[in-house]
Amino acid sequence: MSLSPVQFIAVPLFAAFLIPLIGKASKETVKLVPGIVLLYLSYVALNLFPRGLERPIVEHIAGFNPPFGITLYYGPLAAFLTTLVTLIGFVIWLYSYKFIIREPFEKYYMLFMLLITGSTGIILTGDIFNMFVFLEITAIAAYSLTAFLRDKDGAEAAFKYLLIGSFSSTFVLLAILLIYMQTGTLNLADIALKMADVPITMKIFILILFITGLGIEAEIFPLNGWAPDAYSQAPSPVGAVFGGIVVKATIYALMRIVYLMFNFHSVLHFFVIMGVITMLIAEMSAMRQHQIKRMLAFSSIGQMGLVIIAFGLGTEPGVRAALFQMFNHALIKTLLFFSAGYLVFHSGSKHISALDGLGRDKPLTSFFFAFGALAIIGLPPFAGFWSKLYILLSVADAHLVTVVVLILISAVIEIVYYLRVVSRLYFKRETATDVRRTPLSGLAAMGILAVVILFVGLYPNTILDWLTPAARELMNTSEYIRTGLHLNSGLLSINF
Amino acid sequence: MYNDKDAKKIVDIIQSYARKHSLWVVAYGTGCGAIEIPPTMTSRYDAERFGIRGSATPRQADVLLITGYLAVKTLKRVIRTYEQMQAPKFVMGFGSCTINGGMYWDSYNTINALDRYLPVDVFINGCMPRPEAVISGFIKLQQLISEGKAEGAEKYLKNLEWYRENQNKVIPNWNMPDYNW
Amino acid sequence: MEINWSSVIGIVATPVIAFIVGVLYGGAVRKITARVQNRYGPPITQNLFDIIKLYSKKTAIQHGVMQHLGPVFAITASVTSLYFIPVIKDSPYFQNFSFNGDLIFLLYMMVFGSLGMALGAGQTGNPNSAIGVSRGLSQMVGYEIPFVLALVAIMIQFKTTSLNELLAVQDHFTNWIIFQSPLAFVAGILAFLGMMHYAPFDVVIAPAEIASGPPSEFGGKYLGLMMTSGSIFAFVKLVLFVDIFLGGASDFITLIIKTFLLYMIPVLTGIVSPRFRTEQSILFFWKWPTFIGILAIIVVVLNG
Amino acid sequence: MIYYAASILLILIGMYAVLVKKNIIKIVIGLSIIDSGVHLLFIAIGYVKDATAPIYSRPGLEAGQMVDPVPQALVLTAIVIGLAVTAVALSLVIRLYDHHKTLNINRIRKLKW
Amino acid sequence: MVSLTTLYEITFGGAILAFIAQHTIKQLRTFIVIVTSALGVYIVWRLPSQATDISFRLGDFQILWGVNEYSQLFALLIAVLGFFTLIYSIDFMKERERLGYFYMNFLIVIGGMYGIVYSQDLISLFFFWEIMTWSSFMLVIYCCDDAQSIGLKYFVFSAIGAYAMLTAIVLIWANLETTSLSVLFENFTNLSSGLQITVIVLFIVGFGVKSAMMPFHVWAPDAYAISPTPFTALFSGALSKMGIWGLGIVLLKLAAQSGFYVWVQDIVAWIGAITALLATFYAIVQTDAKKLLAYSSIGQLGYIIVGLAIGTPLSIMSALFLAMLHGIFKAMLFMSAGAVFYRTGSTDMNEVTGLIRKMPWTFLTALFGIITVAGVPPLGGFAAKWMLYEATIQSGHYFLVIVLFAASTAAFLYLYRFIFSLFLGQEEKEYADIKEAPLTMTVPMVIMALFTLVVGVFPGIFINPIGNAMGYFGNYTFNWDVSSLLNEWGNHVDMMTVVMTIGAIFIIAAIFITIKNYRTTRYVTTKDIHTSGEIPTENENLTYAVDFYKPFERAIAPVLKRSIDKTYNLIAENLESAFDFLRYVYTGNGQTYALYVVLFLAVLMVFAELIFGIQL
Repeated sequence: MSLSPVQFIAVPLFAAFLIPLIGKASKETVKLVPGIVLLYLSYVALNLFPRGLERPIVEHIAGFNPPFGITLYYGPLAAFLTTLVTLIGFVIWLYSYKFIIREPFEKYYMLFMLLITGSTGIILTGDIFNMFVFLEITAIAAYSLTAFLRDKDGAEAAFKYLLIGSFSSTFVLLAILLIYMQTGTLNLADIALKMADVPITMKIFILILFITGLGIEAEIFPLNGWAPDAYSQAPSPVGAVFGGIVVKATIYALMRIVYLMFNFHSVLHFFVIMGVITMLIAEMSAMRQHQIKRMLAFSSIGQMGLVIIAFGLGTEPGVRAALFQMFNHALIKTLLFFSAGYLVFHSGSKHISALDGLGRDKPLTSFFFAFGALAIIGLPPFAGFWSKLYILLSVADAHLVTVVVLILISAVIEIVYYLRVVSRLYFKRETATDVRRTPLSGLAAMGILAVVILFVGLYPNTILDWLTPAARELMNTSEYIRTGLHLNSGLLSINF
Repeated sequence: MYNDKDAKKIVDIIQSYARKHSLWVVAYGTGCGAIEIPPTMTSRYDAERFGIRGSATPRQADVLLITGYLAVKTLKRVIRTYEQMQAPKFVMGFGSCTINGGMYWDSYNTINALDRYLPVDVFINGCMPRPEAVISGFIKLQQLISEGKAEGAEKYLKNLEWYRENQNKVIPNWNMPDYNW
Repeated sequence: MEINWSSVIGIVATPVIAFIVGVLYGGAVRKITARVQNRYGPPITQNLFDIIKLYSKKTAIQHGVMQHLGPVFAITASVTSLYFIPVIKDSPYFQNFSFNGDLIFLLYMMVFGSLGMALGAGQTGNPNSAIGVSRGLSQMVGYEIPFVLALVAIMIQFKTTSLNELLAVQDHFTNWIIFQSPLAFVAGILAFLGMMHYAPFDVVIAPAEIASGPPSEFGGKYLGLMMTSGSIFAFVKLVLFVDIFLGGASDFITLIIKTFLLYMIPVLTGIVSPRFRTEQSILFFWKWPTFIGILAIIVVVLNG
Repeated sequence: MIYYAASILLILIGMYAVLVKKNIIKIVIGLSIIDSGVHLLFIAIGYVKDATAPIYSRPGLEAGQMVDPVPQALVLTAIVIGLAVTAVALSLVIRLYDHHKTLNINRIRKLKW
Repeated sequence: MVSLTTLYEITFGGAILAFIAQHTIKQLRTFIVIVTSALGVYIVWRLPSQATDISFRLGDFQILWGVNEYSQLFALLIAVLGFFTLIYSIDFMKERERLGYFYMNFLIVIGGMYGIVYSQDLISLFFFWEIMTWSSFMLVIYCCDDAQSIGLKYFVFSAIGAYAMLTAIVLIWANLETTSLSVLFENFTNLSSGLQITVIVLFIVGFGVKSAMMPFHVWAPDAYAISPTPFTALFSGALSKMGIWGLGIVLLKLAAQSGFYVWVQDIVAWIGAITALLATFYAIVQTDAKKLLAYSSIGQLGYIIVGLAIGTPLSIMSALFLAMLHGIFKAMLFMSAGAVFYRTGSTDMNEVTGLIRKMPWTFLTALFGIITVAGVPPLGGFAAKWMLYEATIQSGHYFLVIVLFAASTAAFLYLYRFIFSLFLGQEEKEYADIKEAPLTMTVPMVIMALFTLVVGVFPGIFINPIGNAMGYFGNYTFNWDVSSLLNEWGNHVDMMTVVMTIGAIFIIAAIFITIKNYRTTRYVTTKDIHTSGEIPTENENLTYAVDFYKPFERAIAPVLKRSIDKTYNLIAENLESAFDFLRYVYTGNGQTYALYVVLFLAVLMVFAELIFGIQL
């Protein structure tokens, strides 16, 4: 079987529906399936990666030529993001292996595979309606996973998530509808080409719908009310999935659409401003949280604000920095959610105050939390340092010194609340000891992430070399349209 | 010509002259006699012209001036003060009380004769002795010093056991530190 | 190596002279104080007798090595400072090492003794000593400020920090710094009152309050060495002020006259004064003397 | 045109329900109504007056005489998704009722700040 | 073959190895640590002759590491202090837990500092700077519960400083497209003057935080006091010097090129002087010995800042001289306080007294330390102070010198209190069984103490390398004798004569007082003192240590009353309440969130024209 980007969607989808069936036969096997699938996907991703970097792979489903058929666009950016998603997915599976032991875990794995499907789908698809479908797959899986623990708070969080998420889907659907009404096509590249003819009022209208719709999932303030609840009430690996995979995919979708269709400067400025507001309010709220996972959720929002700022710069270094930050954040926040998961598990309480002295009792888990905290604050030699530095440099290149200062202020706030937890972990008196041990799979998952974080921190070039073409791809819309539609470059002229 | 003994003699003469003319007094103003010390020191009688000067601490003092009766309790302090002084050191009893108990001769709580407890070099009698008497007492002490007869400190050392015995007799709770000289 | 005999004589003779003059001044002060108080007073040599008596004490006690060395520190500071001051202007005998040091060095050297004494006093464990040291050091912060202001004013006026060069400037009666820079002199002399520890700035010793302050536990040879050092140190301070403000002295007679007159200022102030509390004296120094010192610098800067 | 108006009206009614009603079941109903409105809008876009279904049911039928098939295809998907969401929502409502013994959304706000 | 990479590899590798060893073979841990730091000393010593610059690309940046005389000066200080403090820590930390953690972070701090001084570009500077910051934070919070908020304060201030620096770096990158220091120096004048002053101020803030400059000093006393003593010695001795290192570069290489130099000089010099004065005042009223030393550190750093700011050759010399010397004597003092802590379990000056007979070597170190700090001849501190005053006066900062003098005089107060309270005074029954600190602690202390004496006699052994290091800033020549000090007016102090005189008189006087009445001089305990005849019992404590400088406190009460620390706390509290208020946005009601969404949409729709700036 030759490797193709389709497998990123097809294999997990297939696996997702296979899982309940296997579950009938053997419960234990179910646990292995996602692992195998994700391992395979990682293999595919790593194999396809060089090809994607070299020349974008455009797949046409069902043989229709663009703009009519459904296309998959596997360029450097998609290559990068799918690799990220599959790798993070694998690590999350590894972690879940011992963490999700409560029934019905086959459903958990099914939904998890659906999330992977949805996310890779969002990243790969070249068709806007498909994007919506994948968004919805992701969302439904996410609602269910949020309520997975079947407790009071989980249901509440899931319901809020669903409420807001429905708005999101409505708006996105409306926007797609309007696009279709105006351009008569659903292919992204084709839309981009035809967007020039759309009246400006309608364009803005569509843009606003997109911003609102996707902004909900991308956690832009004030649309992010669901996020802290969902992150904190879902099982920890699910929190990691949200922070590491779902949000990344959504931001990708938003940015792809904005860069492709609404590439005017003031829109990007708007993103910068929204990013700053999101970041500041999230960090300030995070500072006053009493629950560790809620704090991590707000921190995630803050980091997303940072990513949005960098995307909003609309320069190639900015986009690259944003992608780098996405990558790092996916790794680090996953690590943090992992360790927080076990910390909560061991302390038996979601409250930060219950973590006193856990560092002595559970040294490795706490170590990974501290590691993640240092990394996400942006301290060298961890990965977070470089992405933050790059974001700052690109912001400064755009002569937005105020934004630089604001980012740094939020970083200071971040330091305060993360280090509060870290110092509690290690240096408060022990309150209770838990005889249960952190399982090896969980530690292995965290270990892998930590090693990658440290490696990237020491050798940022490895990632940056991939990011440059990816950023170029996002910036270079004409190239996307050309390859997406198999056009010759001569035919193309876009002016807004 | 030059003789070691002579040199020593010269040094001795200088030393005793200096000692004689520099008497630093730590005045233990126990009884009513303390009132006589200020006029002695100030402009009316001006004891400073003889090199007599008040001293703040026993470490620096040469003369322990006990001005009046000594209760048993104060005796202990006096002994400690005396023992903290550096040799050569002199004790002056001031007033009848230090000689024979004076008007307190039959008190249950005062000692009668100071020289049973400390080696007194000069007694000044009277109740109260006037400043003139005090000064004459000092002059007597100076005479004794220049004659080399004011050897109270050595006497005390030599007869320490006897003094201690007497002291212990009246002082019930003897918790003074041991001295190793 | 060729031995410069004149400097050897100087090195030997200077401390002796300083000691004798200092001791006699001390006696004179007692005499004058007595006369002011309508007393006859002790003989002028009284301090000498006291010192000899202290040395001739047969026993001594010490509480530890720092108490043992405290007076040594003090005498080291006094004599070293003495060696670095030109006692007699242009004399081959009494300039000693004054070419190898300067005013700032002297400032620090003079503190050396206080610090050593303070350490010695601290070792005795007597709370009175500690209180005395606390007061002394606090008061030092008070008077050092106007003193330094005065010195800085002079240094910047004559662009030198060397005493010898300052002496060279004051070659004539009218060129004395007291006339060239009177404000600096006023600030300096007010600080001098504090430095001499006479009333109203005698809270350090404070007889009848904290025994005798830092030297409470010192007796016999230790007190003797301290008094020796104190006599020399008084002379050092006087000569320093004479050198800085009053044009120095080319012979002993002038030196004696100038230093004696200068000495009378704190002494006569002291006789008629009560005692300041520590913080009062600190704040006193930080008010008028400091203000005058600043004024002196401003005047110098404006003129220069 | 009436379809447009109707669909927008539906969306607004749905929004009103979601934003004002306190009963979570009513909120879910509101969501469904919004969905319906959007779906109707979808159909309305593709609708061509007097046109037939997009099937070559008789020869000579031109593309212009057929309604646009794409929105119809899309709306089917959207309906399915809407259904799924509603199903999840209702199951969550049941769960919430189990835990809170109330359907008032103002009382279900343990997670805040 | 030694090179910078081997230095980093050994130091960081040693850090990780030490951590691993702690959890596997405990015995190896100490060995690894000592060998690592010793190798560090060796490599740093050999570096100038052997190392070549290392340059490679990292991301978009050209990273450049190189050795110059200026860096070398600080690197040697770091290496030597690191070595001594680690030796000291062997016994000091023996009974503590989590030693792997401790030693790992310790070595990382050292490595980070090497990285800072050897980096020739801003990115690696910042990289190592942050490494140093977090690893030192880890050590600050090492000890106990109370350390947490203090550590946080330290980190927040460090972060503010570091981010100020980062902002400057980012601005430089945005405008000059370079991160290389040498290119920056060359092209600095190409920046607009507004940008120049911004960059300078940001850098000064950045480095000023680490060197505890006045408005940013509040972290220092607590952080110094609470961190484990071997680290405190390094913290105050070497880590704070990183700020000085940077300030030197900023003031003398960047600010000197700008048109604001005179202003920057004056302002920074005054800040430094006021830092020195106020820190001294605060030091006087402390009751904890380590806290006192911490404030003293702040004060001394103030002097160094003044020296750098004045910018004449003599003042730079004095600043660097003092920086090096401060590294040594403050380490000595902290170590002696630590030795006291090791034996008595406390550094509270109201409690611990009379240890001189129990811990003579520690006392000796402390004595040399305070004499050096006080700047009293014949020890090394005098040379530094002397040069600083001469330079300050001669460069026309007349009032500055008064402030410095006042601070320096007031410094006697706290120095005396430190040595008096811990070592002198009444001997306590409680401490009757105290023994001298173990050899691993006393030997480094005494070596450093003797070194201050050597520096005092031969200031040249510092002055010549510093003179070389100043070549980094321009053409300064110092051909001084090894033992003399010279100012710009031509006045000089010959330290050799001074030391000989002091030594001779001291020895003569000491011999005299010892042999006089040798047989009848007896030692008495500190209970046998003049107490007006009262006999203190064994349990009575006669030490005068509480409120030692009450009168002085009363005199400076107006100064002490106002505290910048309180202001910061107030700001922090208000900010937290503001944040609390903000997060009420998240009401927890799903409907409200939905309303936000709709409102967001509505606002965007209504103000689309305004927001997107497009004519509809």
